[in-house]
Amino acid sequence: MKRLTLFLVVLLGAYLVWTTQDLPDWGDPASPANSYLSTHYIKKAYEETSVPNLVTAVLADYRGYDTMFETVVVFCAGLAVLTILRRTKRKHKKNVKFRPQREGVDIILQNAARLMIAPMQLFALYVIAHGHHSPGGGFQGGVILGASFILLALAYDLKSTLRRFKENTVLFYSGLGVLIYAGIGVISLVLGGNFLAYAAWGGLLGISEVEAHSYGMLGVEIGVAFTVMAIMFSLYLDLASGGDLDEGL
Amino acid sequence: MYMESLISFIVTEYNYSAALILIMIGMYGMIAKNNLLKKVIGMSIFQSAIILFYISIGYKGGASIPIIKHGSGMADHAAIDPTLYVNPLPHVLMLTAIVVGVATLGVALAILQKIYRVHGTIEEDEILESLKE
Amino acid sequence: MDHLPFISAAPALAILVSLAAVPLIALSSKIPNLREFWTLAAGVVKLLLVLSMAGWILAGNTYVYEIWDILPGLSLKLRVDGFGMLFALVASTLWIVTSIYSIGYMRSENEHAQTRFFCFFAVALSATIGVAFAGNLLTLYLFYEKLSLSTYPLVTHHQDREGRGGGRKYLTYLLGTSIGLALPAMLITYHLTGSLEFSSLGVFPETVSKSTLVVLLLMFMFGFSKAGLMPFHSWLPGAMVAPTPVSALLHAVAVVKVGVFSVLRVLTGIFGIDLLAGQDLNTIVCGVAAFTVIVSSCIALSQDNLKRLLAFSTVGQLAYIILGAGLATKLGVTGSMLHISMHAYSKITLFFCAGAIFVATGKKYISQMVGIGKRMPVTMFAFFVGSLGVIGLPPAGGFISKLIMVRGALDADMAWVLGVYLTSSFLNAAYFLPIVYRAFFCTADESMFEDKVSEAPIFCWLPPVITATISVVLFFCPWLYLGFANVMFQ
Amino acid sequence: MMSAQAPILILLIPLLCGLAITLVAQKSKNLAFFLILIGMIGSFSAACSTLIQVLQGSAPIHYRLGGWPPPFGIELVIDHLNAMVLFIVSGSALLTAVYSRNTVIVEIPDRVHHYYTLYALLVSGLLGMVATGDAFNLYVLLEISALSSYALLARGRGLAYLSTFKYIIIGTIGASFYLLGVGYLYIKTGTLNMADLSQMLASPDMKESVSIKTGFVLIIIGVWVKMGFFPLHGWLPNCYSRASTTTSCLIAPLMTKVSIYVMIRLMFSVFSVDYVFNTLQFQQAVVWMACIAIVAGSISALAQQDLKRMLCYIVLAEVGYMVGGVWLMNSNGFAGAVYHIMSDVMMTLCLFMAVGAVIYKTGDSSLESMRGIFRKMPVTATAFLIGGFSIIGIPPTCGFFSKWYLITGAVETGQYHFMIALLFSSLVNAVLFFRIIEIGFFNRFDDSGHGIHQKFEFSEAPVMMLAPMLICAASLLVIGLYTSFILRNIVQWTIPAGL
Amino acid sequence: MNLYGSLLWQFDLLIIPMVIICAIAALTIRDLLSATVVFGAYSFLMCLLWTEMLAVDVAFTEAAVGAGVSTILMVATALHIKRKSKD
Repeated sequence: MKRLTLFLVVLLGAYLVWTTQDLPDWGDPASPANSYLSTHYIKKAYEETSVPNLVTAVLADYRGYDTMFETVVVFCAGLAVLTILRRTKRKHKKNVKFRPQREGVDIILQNAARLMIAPMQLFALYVIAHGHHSPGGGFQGGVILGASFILLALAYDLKSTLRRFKENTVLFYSGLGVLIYAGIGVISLVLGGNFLAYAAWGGLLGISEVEAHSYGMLGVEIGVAFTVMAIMFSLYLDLASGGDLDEGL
Repeated sequence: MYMESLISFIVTEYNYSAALILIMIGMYGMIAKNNLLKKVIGMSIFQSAIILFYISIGYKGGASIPIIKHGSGMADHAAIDPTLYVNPLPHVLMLTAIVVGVATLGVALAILQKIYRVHGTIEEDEILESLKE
Repeated sequence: MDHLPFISAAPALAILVSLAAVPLIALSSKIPNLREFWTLAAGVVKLLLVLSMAGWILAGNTYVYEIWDILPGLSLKLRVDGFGMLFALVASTLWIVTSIYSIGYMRSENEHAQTRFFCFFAVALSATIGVAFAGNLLTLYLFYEKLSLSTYPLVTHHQDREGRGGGRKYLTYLLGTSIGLALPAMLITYHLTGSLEFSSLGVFPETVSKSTLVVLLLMFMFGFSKAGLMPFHSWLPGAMVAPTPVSALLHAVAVVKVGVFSVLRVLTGIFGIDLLAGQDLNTIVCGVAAFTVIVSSCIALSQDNLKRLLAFSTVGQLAYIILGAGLATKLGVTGSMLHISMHAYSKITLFFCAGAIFVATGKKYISQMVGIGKRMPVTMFAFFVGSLGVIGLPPAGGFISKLIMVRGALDADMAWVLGVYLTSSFLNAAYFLPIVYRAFFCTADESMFEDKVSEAPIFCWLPPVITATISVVLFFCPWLYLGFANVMFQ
Repeated sequence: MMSAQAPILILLIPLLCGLAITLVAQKSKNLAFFLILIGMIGSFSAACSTLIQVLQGSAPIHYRLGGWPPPFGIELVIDHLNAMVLFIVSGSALLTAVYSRNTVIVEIPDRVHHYYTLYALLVSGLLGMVATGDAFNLYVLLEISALSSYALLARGRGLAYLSTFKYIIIGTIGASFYLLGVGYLYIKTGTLNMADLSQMLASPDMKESVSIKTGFVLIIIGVWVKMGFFPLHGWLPNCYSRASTTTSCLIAPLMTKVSIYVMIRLMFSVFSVDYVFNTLQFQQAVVWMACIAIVAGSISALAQQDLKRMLCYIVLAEVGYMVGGVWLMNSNGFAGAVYHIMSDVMMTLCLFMAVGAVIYKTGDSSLESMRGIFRKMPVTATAFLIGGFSIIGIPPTCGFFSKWYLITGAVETGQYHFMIALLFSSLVNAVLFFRIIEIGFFNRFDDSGHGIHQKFEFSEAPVMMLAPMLICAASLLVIGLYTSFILRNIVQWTIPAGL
Repeated sequence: MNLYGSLLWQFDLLIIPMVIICAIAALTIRDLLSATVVFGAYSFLMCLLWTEMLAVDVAFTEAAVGAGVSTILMVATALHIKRKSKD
């Protein structure tokens, strides 16, 4: 079976590698992929949205619909893990044989974590807010935020972390993030534009349409950050404790 | 002559080939590995290899990162030379793909833990053995 | 036909009447008398509706009604012509008679689930009339399938192991052949001709090769396996597990005649008799039918169970009808149409009698019926008349139709078919007459019945008397049915 | 104004309702049910409005998301084909939502609100897949529906986790193949918009390109994995048959049919008839594969002792019908396949609902659980019967007419093996369903072979389960009777030029 | 021969074999915890590769998600189950 799979995979791989000769040269600026849509984005995006980070502009505006569903994917994964793994009754506890044991309290680790968490969160906020001008944005910032809570849970323990950031609050934030994103879209719809057409916000906020794009993107990035932060933490919660939120790693 | 074209092929397309080789490694892991966690690792390799493929599409020789230089000295609405910046579109697409990847990974791991709890093992053959009894 | 078709909803109403009776029957399940009143009322209304169209049909008109535009270029359509009228009239008169009979039978046997029985009975009848009035092959197929399904609960009415086996066989044969053979044949025909309308000239263009025609012909003949052509006949004896009224109506009239009717429709309306004769396809039809006639009659000779004997006799008579149509002459086809009605009246009489005997004595086997004629003279006399009709002896209507078919065979210069006809009639006589003989003429000690055995309830013996009378009347004045058959060739 | 926004509302309303369930309905199961109902009704009415708009106008509806013009932004394109699929998907999701009232509380008592959120996300993912006009956006929505279906399927019966894990692995391979294929297209054309792609791909040198061909094959294989087309079907029966009742009602009819839609969309809206059938030479091979799928699916269904597994194998055979119909390369086969999408959603839904009701009442899904069903649960039995007739293809249920067109298509192109496969499957289905009907109709026998007419308790499923089931059953007849209307007004417009 | 090689294509040639080696190692190491850690290294190398191809946003995300959170999730799972794998 394994041999056969190997053979087939090698065969398929060889064929696919062979087909690459038909592809444009790597790094060719004139290749179709690099010239058609891409040129338009590079030339126009800054002008149309006043966001210099082209990735953010395309991500949150031109293809903002994709990104909304990307956030929904994250949200969905969090709920999925919760639905699959989360237990409230602890009747199965005996079955968990290889439960990691926490031995004592590591003071160095805890203090280091305490020192690091605040700068981490600050940096995360910077990443979210400065995503228009530098690499970063809602996803990256959200993941870092989530990671800061994970760090807290790793250094201390799950229960004390949960006291600060309750499971229901986590879920609330995850839903809220998507709701912010979709809500911005719905409001632009109510304001007479199409779904996610930030330009419609211009009149409401008293700014030009181009600026409205920029603000709209900031709004949705914040929404993304909420969801990603909450879900990253929630994934850790469930997977690390095996679903009973009793004890982490 | 033949050799030269081969070398040219390798040099110009090696990045795509690397991505495709990684895809095949990942796929082999997903199909042939017996341990379910190994399958999951194979799945992640598979997905990030596809991301590599896309990122390779977007690369442009001699260009810079896709953030428009602006502010002092640069006129806001001066014509922007597209050759100066790499293609942002594949990056956008792949941000989505990364997120999809981690989402799938999370769900797969959750189910894996559940399987372990029910069957006491994550070796596929042992699970199938235990089902026969 | 010179006359324009007459557009009217009457045929659709005739189909709907018995369907409309279904909820009424179901709702009055607690009051048996009311329930049976609905059944009878629907039957009478249906008969009146059918009769109301008779005059126009005899004058050479047709009724056309498009029910529903179901596929682009192909609609559900009703069309009443002479042949359809003939069959509808037979079915609707016999429904009333059978309803009376089944009331008597079901009550005296104290059967369970009588409401279900009468409901599906009504559905089956509406499907039968639907087949009779179908205006194209698609409509015919639709009602044909409806009939197969609605009779399943009737065949398996007893819900016992025997019923399950019989029902299984019944559906396997009927659905298997209709989906596996008739449906693709219909689709290929549609593909070749672009039409499924019946036309006396046939629908196939001359470009279609003979081998294709032969394959299609066989697919149609065996596909409508309700006609019971061998080797697709064995569902019929199997389905005799049903209560007798079901066997009587369905296996003398509705189900099997629907099969024969469908085959005849295809032969005359899709292929057209000119094509059959011209391309020499009629030899194939006749060959298959003749084989079935002879073999089934021989099997019938060896049967002891009266209902199974009647079943094999039915198989033979059905093939007989198809044989007539296979002659592809005007007389042959007329005779076979006529024989549908003649055989229906005779055969239903026989089934009614078998049921009456069962009700009165509980006997199923011929060997146990010695001397029964003295105890149940009325029933057995009706049986005698019925068997005369099947054999084709005067004074029963069967004589007339057989006579016309024989003349058709002479017309077609197919002398061997004549031989088949005569042989078959002899065989029919050979298995029917001994029963009658032994029922009446036996010594007192041979008689297997004691004095207290008497006639079955009136609901059971009156219907066979009525149908036997009709059978005799048809011998003297077959003009109505003959008129319907003749209209087809004007 | 609202009608102009209807295309986005179709999937936005379920999405928002799903979120609302997570946010406000943590405690109340009734509120969660109420919200999901609102979401599905909203989605369905938006789909109706879109369908009416499409039927009235002749041109497809384009909806620009974010207001960006098409190749740069994402757009929703709604023509006759996906208006019909949207209508049927949102309609059946609504019916299933009503149906789920009783089952979810029994089967997933602890996570009702999460279940409903995932339900809403799945539905909006499916609807989004159907509505979108962008190749990459399709991938994202594919993953949403996949992820939520993983979670829904995992909360099933028995070994659901194991089969769901397999589904994750196989499903990811499928989705990744699709993504890779889109990558191949993007690298050669530089665009992701479907309409734009099809213009680019029409040029002659694209037709000869090896990488475009590879891209096409990868995409098609990816979609085939998702629909469980032979020989990539191994995961489907285990996964769907072990799912909980509501989940299988939702996923089994919709997932495969939406994948079929995606296949049609990609084959004819991104690539062209000429490219798929003339440049590539797979047509014969795919029809043969469809035949094998039909035959293998039917025979495997015959071997099953579990009702749900049996239905799953029937679903596999039906996938073969539709793939074969599309690949027959003529307009009748195509029309049959498109019509069958509609009818098959309704008939599988009807059957799964009926079986779900039996499981709900008896707790058992073996064939024997149907014993005495005609007396115990006459309404359920009737719905099951109609669904079964439709699968067999008995007129006037819609199954007959789709078969009619598929067979006509097969006859016209002379591919008689496909006709024989279809007829064979009809016959096997007839055996399957009459075997069950027999079990349901006959009682236990006593020693002499007579039926024991014991008094059954009249124990029908709750109204909330019966009503959607009956609507489904009725719709089978209605769709069947309105075949002509549907073909003239919808299906006829979907037939791609040149077929 | 037209070379559009990247700024640091020698660097590229160095990382790609390492990525492939890491991928194979992650699949073949029998200790699951080690395998997940090697997989984390794979993600990180991948992230380097993307940075070098100027996909900064993607690399940033991969560094946080792939090398960070994914690895933690895998380690968490690996600790919950039997660590030894048969292949």
